[in-house]
Amino acid sequence: MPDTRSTSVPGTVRARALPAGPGPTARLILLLLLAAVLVGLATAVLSLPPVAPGLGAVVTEHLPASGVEHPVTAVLLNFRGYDTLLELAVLWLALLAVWSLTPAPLAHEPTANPMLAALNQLLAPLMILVAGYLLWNGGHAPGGAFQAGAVLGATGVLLHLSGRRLPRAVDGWPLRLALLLGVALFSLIGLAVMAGGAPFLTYPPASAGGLILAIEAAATLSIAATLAALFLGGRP
Amino acid sequence: MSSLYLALALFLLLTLVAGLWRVGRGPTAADRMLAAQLFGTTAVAILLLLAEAMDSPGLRDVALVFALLAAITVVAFTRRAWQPERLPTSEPERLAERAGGAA
Amino acid sequence: METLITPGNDAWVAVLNLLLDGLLGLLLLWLAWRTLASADLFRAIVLFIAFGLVLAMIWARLDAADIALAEAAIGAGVTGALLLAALARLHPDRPGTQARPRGSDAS
Amino acid sequence: MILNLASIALLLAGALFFLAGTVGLLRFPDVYTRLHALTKADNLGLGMLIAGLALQAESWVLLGKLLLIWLLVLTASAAASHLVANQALARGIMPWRR
Repeated sequence: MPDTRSTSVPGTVRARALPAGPGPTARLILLLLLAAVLVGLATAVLSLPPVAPGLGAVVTEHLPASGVEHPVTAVLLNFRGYDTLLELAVLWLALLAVWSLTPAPLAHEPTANPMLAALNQLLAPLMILVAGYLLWNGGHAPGGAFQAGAVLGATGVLLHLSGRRLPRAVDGWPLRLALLLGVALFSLIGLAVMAGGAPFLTYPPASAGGLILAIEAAATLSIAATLAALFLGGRP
Repeated sequence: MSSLYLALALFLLLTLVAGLWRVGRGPTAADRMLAAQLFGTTAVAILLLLAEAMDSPGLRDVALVFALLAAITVVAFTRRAWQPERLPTSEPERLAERAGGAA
Repeated sequence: METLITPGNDAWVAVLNLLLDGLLGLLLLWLAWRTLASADLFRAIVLFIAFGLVLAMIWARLDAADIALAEAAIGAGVTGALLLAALARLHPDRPGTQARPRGSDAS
Repeated sequence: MILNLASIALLLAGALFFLAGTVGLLRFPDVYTRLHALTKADNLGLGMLIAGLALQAESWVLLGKLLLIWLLVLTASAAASHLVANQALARGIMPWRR
């Protein structure tokens, strides 16, 4: 498609004049290197055994002990709980990085729009409902904390875009608490099971279902708060 | 029936590919954005067809999420990136904006 | 009924699956290339949004509904809006986008 | 059998409207006319497709979910086209005249 003349549009940054590209010899070498990588990748993929000896069988075998019925959730929240905990922490570090760069921009929202207000009234409750549905679904079908958190975070983005602002009382420590809740509850439960003699994050099978749901609910709130706060573009 | 669903999904994917031309062509930012919005609707249709063809009900939830969040990008676009206060700064931009009516 | 639309079901389904997956894969690569190569940032964002859509469909084709769901929610709801807002902040000449002067607000 | 044929007819008609929507996106002369491709053709196409799928639905829950998806897409594109048309007018893009 693209014509490179780029009739650039508002809201775009035009590239400065690019330096001249590589010469013909460099191009040829580049092409050969890329071809070598392609051949290497192709042989690697083609030499894979047709049925990969993955960990699927092990997961299925231990599924009853995990407290949930959906294998993906079992792996994410139980068998490989560490990974998910650290993922939550990574999201949180990203927000810290943004906050350390700049304070949030002053909120001069363009004029209020009645249509947007109506859209909000219709969509926001539905989005919260769907987030709850996805969270609940995680136990037995595709869904879970990240998906629910992203939908809930998108609700925050939509509300922010239509001019709703966090009340002054909430954007201090209550916001920080919401951001921390997921990691905090996850680690606390992980540590609490150690009191019973089990290793970190190894839930007793009898209560695993409830614990996972609690962790997921907290993580959903934290992920939503983090994503919405990232959208603010700075420390509130 | 399954092959009909797959054939329709393939057909819709082809219309999506054709729509990409508008993303490249513009001329205004809104044209590109509209094309993306249209892709969203097409993707919802494709996912619903695939859910039926592959007998995988989870894909309907993916379509539901797409449908639910479809408005947000356009709201962000009109409220942030495409505001009238900022006048087009260069000649080609002004031309493109005016030509939006006559191209 | 089945045979009315689909003579030789299995062969058809196999061909259609191959075409669908092949087209999706090529489309994803092409979109990735255009997104990275585009000098116009706004166009790159729109192409990236389309990339997210195609990626979600590919996860769907791989029967990974969980990841398709995450990609749909993040890609459609947050990333596009985030990139557009970031693009708007690259132009500090517009009212409403300046960063608050440091220290003006102690909260 | 009749249900099946009706479903197939609806699915095919839906696909046809999607094609019309894409042709509109490519061929219409300006932003305002291209909005029609987004709001009319594609939404009708999706509606027909969903009706076609709904005829095959096994449960009421599924039927409700399909209907909800359609209504959400309708809402989203109505809002989108209003916002875009409004902003385009505010920026001074003239509607196309022959």
